[in-house]
Amino acid sequence: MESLNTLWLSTGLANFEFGQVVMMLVGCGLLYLAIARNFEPLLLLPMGFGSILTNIPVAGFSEVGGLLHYIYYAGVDTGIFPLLIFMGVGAMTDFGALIANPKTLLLGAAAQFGIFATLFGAIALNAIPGMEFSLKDASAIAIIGGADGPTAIFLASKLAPELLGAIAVAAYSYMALVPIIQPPIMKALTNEEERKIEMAQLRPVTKIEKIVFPLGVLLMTIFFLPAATPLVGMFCLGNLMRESGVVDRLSSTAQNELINIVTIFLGLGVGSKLSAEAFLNVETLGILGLGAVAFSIGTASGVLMAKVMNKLSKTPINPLIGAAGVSAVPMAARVANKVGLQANPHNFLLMHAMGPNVAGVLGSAVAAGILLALVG
Amino acid sequence: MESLNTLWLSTGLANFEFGQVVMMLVGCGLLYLAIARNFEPLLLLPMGFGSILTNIPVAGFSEVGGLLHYIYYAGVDTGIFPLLIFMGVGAMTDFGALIANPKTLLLGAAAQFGIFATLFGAIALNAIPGMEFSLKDASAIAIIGGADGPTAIFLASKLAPELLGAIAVAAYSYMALVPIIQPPIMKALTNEEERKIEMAQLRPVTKIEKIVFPLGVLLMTIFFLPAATPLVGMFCLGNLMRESGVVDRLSSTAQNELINIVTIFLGLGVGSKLSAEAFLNVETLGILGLGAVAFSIGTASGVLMAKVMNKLSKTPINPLIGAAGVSAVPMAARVANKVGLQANPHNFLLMHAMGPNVAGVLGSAVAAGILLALVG
Amino acid sequence: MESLNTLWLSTGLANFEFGQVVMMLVGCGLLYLAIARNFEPLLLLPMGFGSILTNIPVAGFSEVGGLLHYIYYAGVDTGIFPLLIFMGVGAMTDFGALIANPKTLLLGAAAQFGIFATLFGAIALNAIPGMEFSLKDASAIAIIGGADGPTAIFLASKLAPELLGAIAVAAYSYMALVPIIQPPIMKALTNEEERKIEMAQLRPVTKIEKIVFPLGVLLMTIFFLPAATPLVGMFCLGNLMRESGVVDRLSSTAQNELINIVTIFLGLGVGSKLSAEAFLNVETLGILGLGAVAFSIGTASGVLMAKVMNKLSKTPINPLIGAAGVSAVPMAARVANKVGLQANPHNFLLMHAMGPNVAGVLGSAVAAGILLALVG
Amino acid sequence: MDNMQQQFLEAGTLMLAGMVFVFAFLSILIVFINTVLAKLAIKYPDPVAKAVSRTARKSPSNKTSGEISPSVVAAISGAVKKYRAQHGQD
Amino acid sequence: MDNMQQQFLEAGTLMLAGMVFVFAFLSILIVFINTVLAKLAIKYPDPVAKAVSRTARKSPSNKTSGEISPSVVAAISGAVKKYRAQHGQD
Amino acid sequence: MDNMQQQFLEAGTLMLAGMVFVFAFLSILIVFINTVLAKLAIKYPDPVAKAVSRTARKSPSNKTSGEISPSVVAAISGAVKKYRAQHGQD
Ligand code: NA
Ligand code: NA
Ligand code: NA
Repeated sequence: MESLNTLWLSTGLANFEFGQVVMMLVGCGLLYLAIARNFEPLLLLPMGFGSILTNIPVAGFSEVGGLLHYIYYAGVDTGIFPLLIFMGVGAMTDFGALIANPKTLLLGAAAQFGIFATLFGAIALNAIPGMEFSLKDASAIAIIGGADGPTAIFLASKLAPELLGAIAVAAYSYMALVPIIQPPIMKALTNEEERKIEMAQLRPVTKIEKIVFPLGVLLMTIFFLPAATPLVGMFCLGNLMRESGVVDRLSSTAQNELINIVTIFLGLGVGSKLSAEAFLNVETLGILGLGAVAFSIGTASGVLMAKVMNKLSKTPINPLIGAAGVSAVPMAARVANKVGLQANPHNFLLMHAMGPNVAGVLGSAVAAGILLALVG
Repeated sequence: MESLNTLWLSTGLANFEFGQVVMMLVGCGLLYLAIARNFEPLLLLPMGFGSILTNIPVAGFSEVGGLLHYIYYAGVDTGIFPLLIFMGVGAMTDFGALIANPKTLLLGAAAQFGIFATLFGAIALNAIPGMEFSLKDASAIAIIGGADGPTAIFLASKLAPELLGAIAVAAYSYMALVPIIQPPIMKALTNEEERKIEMAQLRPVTKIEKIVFPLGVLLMTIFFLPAATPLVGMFCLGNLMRESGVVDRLSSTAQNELINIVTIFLGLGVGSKLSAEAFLNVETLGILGLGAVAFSIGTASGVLMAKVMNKLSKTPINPLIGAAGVSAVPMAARVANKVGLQANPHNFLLMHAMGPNVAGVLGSAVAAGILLALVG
Repeated sequence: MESLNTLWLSTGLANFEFGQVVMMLVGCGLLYLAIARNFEPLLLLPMGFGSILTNIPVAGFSEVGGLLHYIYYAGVDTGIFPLLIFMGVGAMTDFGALIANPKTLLLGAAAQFGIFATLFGAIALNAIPGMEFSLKDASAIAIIGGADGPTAIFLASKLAPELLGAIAVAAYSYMALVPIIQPPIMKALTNEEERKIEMAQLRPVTKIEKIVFPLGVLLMTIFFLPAATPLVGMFCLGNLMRESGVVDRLSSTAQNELINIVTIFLGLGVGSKLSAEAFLNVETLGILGLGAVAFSIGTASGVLMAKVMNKLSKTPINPLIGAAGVSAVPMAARVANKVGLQANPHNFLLMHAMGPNVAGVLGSAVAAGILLALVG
Repeated sequence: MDNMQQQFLEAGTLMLAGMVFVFAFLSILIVFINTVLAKLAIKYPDPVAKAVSRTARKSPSNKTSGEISPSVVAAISGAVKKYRAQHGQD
Repeated sequence: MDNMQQQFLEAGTLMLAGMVFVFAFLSILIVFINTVLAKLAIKYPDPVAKAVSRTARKSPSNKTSGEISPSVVAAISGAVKKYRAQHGQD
Repeated sequence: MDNMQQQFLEAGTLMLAGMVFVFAFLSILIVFINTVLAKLAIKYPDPVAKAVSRTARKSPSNKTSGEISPSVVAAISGAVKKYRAQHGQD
C-alpha cells in the first residue's frame, strides 16, 4: 500500500502545475510547426521537445543533475553551441555572389534597420503596463530582426537569458514565415516595372578572393568592433576552412556531423528555457509582436534601399533583392527569386539575391556586436 | 644510477598489486569475448580496454586528472552517455511491427517479470554470508533482466555505482548469450505444434501513426511515471527525429557519428569501474548468477504469456515470439525466427517478433523508472 | 556622443598593444604556411586562426568566459584532445610492414636520439644570456625531435604549458619541412651504391598478428613504462578497434568525424597559447633552432643505424629507410621512397620505410613516457 | 533474520507493484494504439505516391534523397566504361 | 515619465549610432573588395585547368577526390549486370 | 656555473638512460614479434576465402560490407540510362 502510494505521489498527474501543462502544449505546438508545417525543423523539433521535457514535474530535467541543465550550462550559457553553429554556417556559405557585386553589402546594411527600429519599439512598449524591458532586454529582442538564429541565441544568452526561450521561438518562427511575411511588403513597395528588372550576369570570382575575404572581414571586425569577434571570428574560420581547400575534411565535419550534433543539443538547451515563469507572461506577447515588426521593417528598408540604389546606379538593380538583406539564408533569397519570376518569367534573381542575403548575416553579426559593446 | 632507480620505481613491474593483475586478465577476457566470440563488441571492446587501463599501476587513469576519470564523471556519472545512446537507439527503432500488432506489448510486459523476480532473488541471496545487497543494489542488479544495456548502465549509475562494472559485464554478456540461453527454454515450454504456428501478415502502418506513437508514449510516461522520462524521453526524441522525416540529418547523426563517439566513451567509462575492490568479491558472482536467472525467467514469462494469449486470441500467436519480449534488440527476435524455422521451414517470425522485441525496450525502461521512483 | 565614445573605446584600434599586432602577424604567417605552402594545414590552419583570435584586444577569447579558454582547459590542459587524436591515429595505422620486418624497430629507436641529444642541447643553450630552460622545459622542447604532433602537445601541456605554443609551431612546421630537411642529410650520409639497394619483398602478415600486436605493445608499456600508457594506450585502443574487425563503425568514427572535430578544437586551443608574453622572447628562437637540430640529428641517427644494420644483416637494408624512423607518418616514408627512386628507378622503398616510420611513433611515445617518468 | 523478512516483504511488494504497473502502462498503450492511432491512420492515410520517396529517406545516407553527388555519377560512368572494356561488350 | 524619456533618448542614440556604424563597416568592406581583392584577383588568377578538380573537392563527400571506394566500384559493376539482365539489353 | 655543470650531468644521464631504455623496449618488442606473434601466425593462419571480405571491411565506408544502399543502386541504374542516352550506345 505504502509502495502504491509512493508510486502515486511520484506520478506526473499528482504533481502537475497549470503552467507546466500550458508550456507542454506550447512545446507540442512547436513540434507541430516543425513537422507538419516544416518551420525550421532542425531547431524547432529539438527545441519543442526540450520544452516538453523541461516542464515535466518531478523529473528535474533542468535542475542540478538533470540532462538539460548540463546541456544548457555547458553549451548555451557559455555561448559555445551558437558559436559552433556559426562556424558550420560559415563553412556552408559561399561569398562568391557578394564579392562579385559588393554594393549589395549596402542592402545587408539597410535591412539591419529592422533591428534598431525594434529596439526603439521595445522601449516604447514599456508604456504598456506589465511590460518592463530594460535596454538589455530590448537589445536581445531587437536582434530577432536580424533573422539569424544563432546570432539571436548568442546575444540573448549574454544580455537577457530569461527571455532566451521566447526570443528563440520568435526568431525561428519568423524565419520560417519569411515566404509569407515578405512578399506583400515587397509588392507594396515596388511597381511591376521594378520587379521586372533583369540584372547583369555576375562575374566569376577567383579562389584567392574567396580565401582573403573572410580574413579581411575578420580584420575589420578586430579593428572596429572586437565585441563582434566571437560571432564573426567563428564564422570566418568556417568560411576559411571551406575556401582554403586544404582542410576539406575539417570543413566537411564542421558542415555536417559537428553542426548536427550541436544543433540537437542547442535545440534541447534553448527549449529548456521555456518554463512557465519565463514564457507565460505579457512580455512574451510583446516579444512576438516586436519580432514581426522587426522582420517587416527590415524587409521594407532593404527594398527601399535597393530602390534608391537602382536610381543612382548605372547597372540596374532589382529592388526585390533588397528584401534578402534580412539574411534568413537561403529562404529570403528564394523568396526574392520567386516574386521576381512572378513578374517576369525570365528573371532569375536567386544568385543576385545571395549577395544581400549573406551580407545580411554579416550585418546582423555586426549589429549584435554593437549592441554587446554599447549595452552589454 | 639514481635516474635508473627512479625509472625502475616508475615501472609497472615494481608497483603491481595482485588484484590489478587479475582485473587486467578480466579485461583481456572481455576483449576475447568481444573479438573472438563477437559478444556485443561495440561496448565490450572499449569496456575491456578501459578495465585494463584503469588497473595500470602508477598511471592513474581513473584518478583526478586521468582520462578515464574525466570520461566517467562527465558522461557516465551524470547519465549523459547512456541517455545519448538511448536517443540513438530510438532513432534506429522502427515501431511499425508493434503498432500493427499492439497486443504484443503484453509480451514485452510479461518478460519484465525477469527483472522483478530477480530483485526478489537478490534479496534472498543476502542469506548467503558475504553477500550484502541493499534494496538499491538489488534493483540495479535486477535490471540486468531487462536485457537492455544503456538502461542497465543508467540505473546502476544512479542506484549502485560501485556495482556498475559487474552489472554492465553481466548485462552485455548475457545479451550476447541470448542465442544460447533462450532456445532451450523456448523449446522446453512449447510443443512442436505451437512452434509451427504461422501468424497472419502484419497490416501496413501509416506515417502519422509512427510520428504520433513516440509522443503518446512520452505523454503516458509523463502522466504516470516521470522518473522514467529521462530514458523514455530521449528514446522518443530519437524516434520522433527518425519518423518525422523533417530532420533526417539529425536523425542520421544520432544513429551514426554521435552514437559511435558516445559508445567509445561509454565503454571506456564503464570499464574504468572494473577495479579490483569493486569486482573481485563474492557479490560479483552473485550478480553474474542473478543475471542468468533474470534472463531465463524473462524468457520463460514471455513465452508463457504468449501461450496464454494464443489460447485467448482469435488470431493465432506463435508462443516463440514471447521470448523476444526481453528486448536484446534485434538478437532475441532473430532467435525466435530461427527456432520457428526449425519447426516449420515456411514460418517467418522475424517481423512478428520485432513487436514484442521493441515492446521489451519500453517495458524495461518503464521498469527502470518504477525502481527509480520507489527505491532511488 | 557618449555612445560614440563608448563605441570608440571598445574598438580594437583604441586598445591594441604592439605585441598583439605581432602575434596576429605570426598567426597570419601560420595561415599562409598552411594554405599557400600546405604545411600540415589540418592543425596549422585552426592554430593560426586561434592565435589571431586570442590576441584580439577587448574580446577576451582566452579569459574566463571566452571560447578559447573553455577549449583549452577542457581539452588541451587535461590532455584529452591529444589523446583522442592519438586514438584516431592508431585507428589509421597499419603495423603490417613493421610486423613483417621487426628489426626496423631498431631504426625507430635510433631516431629518438634526436630527442635526447636536443635535451642536452637545450640545457647547453642556458649558457646564452636570456635563455633559461629548466629540465622540464628542455624535455618539452626536445620532444619536437620525435616528429609527432600529438605527442609533443601532450608532453608540453604536462611539462611546460607556457612553451606549448612555440613547441607546437616548431613541431608542425618541421614535420611539414621533412621533404626539405631530410634529403640533404640522407644523401650526405650515404653513397650512391647504398641508395640503390633493393630490399626483399615483405611477407604477408596474418590477422591474428595484427590484433595481438597492439595488445603486446600495451602490455610491455604497462610493465616497463606506465607513464607512457596514456599515449600508448589510446594509440593501441585505436589500432585494436581497426584490426579486430568487429567494431568497424567505431574505428571509422575514430578515424574520421571524431578526429576531425578534435583537430579543430586542438588547433584553436593550442593557438590560444600564442600570446605575446609567451611567444615573443628569445627562448622561442631557441626552441625553433633546437627543433631543426632535433630533426636533423634524428634523421642522421636513423640513417647511420640503418647503415650499421645493413653491414650486419644477411638481407640487404637500404640506409635511406632509417630516416623514416623519426616518424612524421607518412611523409618521412615518402621522402625515403623518393630519394631511393632518384638513385634507382626500380627501387620502391615506400612499404619498407613504413616499418621504421610507425616504429618512430612508438619510439617517440616511449621517449615521452621516459621524460614524464624522470622529469615530470 | 527480522531484517531479512522485512526486506523480503519490501521486495515482494516491489515485485507486485512493479508488474501491475508495467502491465497497466503497456495496456493503456494498447488502448492508445487501438483508438487514437487507429483514428489518425484513417483520417490521415499515407499518400500513395510518397511511398517511394519515404523509402529513400530512410536510407542511412546523409544526403538529401534524390541528390546524387557528382563524384558518384563520375564514378559510375567511369565504371560503366571500364566494365564494358573489360567484358568486351558494346 | 522622465525615466522613459531618458530611455527613449538612449534607444534613439543607439539606433543612430548603430545604423551609422553598420553602414560604415559594410561600406569599408565594399572598398576592401573593390581594392584589395580586385588587385589580388588580377595578380593571382585561377589556373584554368584546376577548375574541374576544385568542383570535385567541394563535393560533400569525405573521400579524397578521385578515390572511388572498391565497394562502390563493385556495386556498380554488379548493378550494371543486374540492369542489363532486367532490361534484356546487350 | 656549478649549477650548469649539474644540469649538464643530469641531461647526460637522461640521454643515456633514455636511449638505453628506448632500445631495450623496442628490442623486446622485436623478440615479442619473432616469438609470440610468429607462433600465433602459424597456429591461426588467415582463412584463404576471407581475404576478399576483409578487404571490403577495411574500406572507409560506414556500411556493412556487401550491403549496397538502395539509393546507390537507383543512382546507378539512372546513371547507366543517362550515360547510354548521352553516348548513343544501345
Ligand atoms: Na541578418
Ligand atoms: Na527489456
Ligand atoms: Na617519432
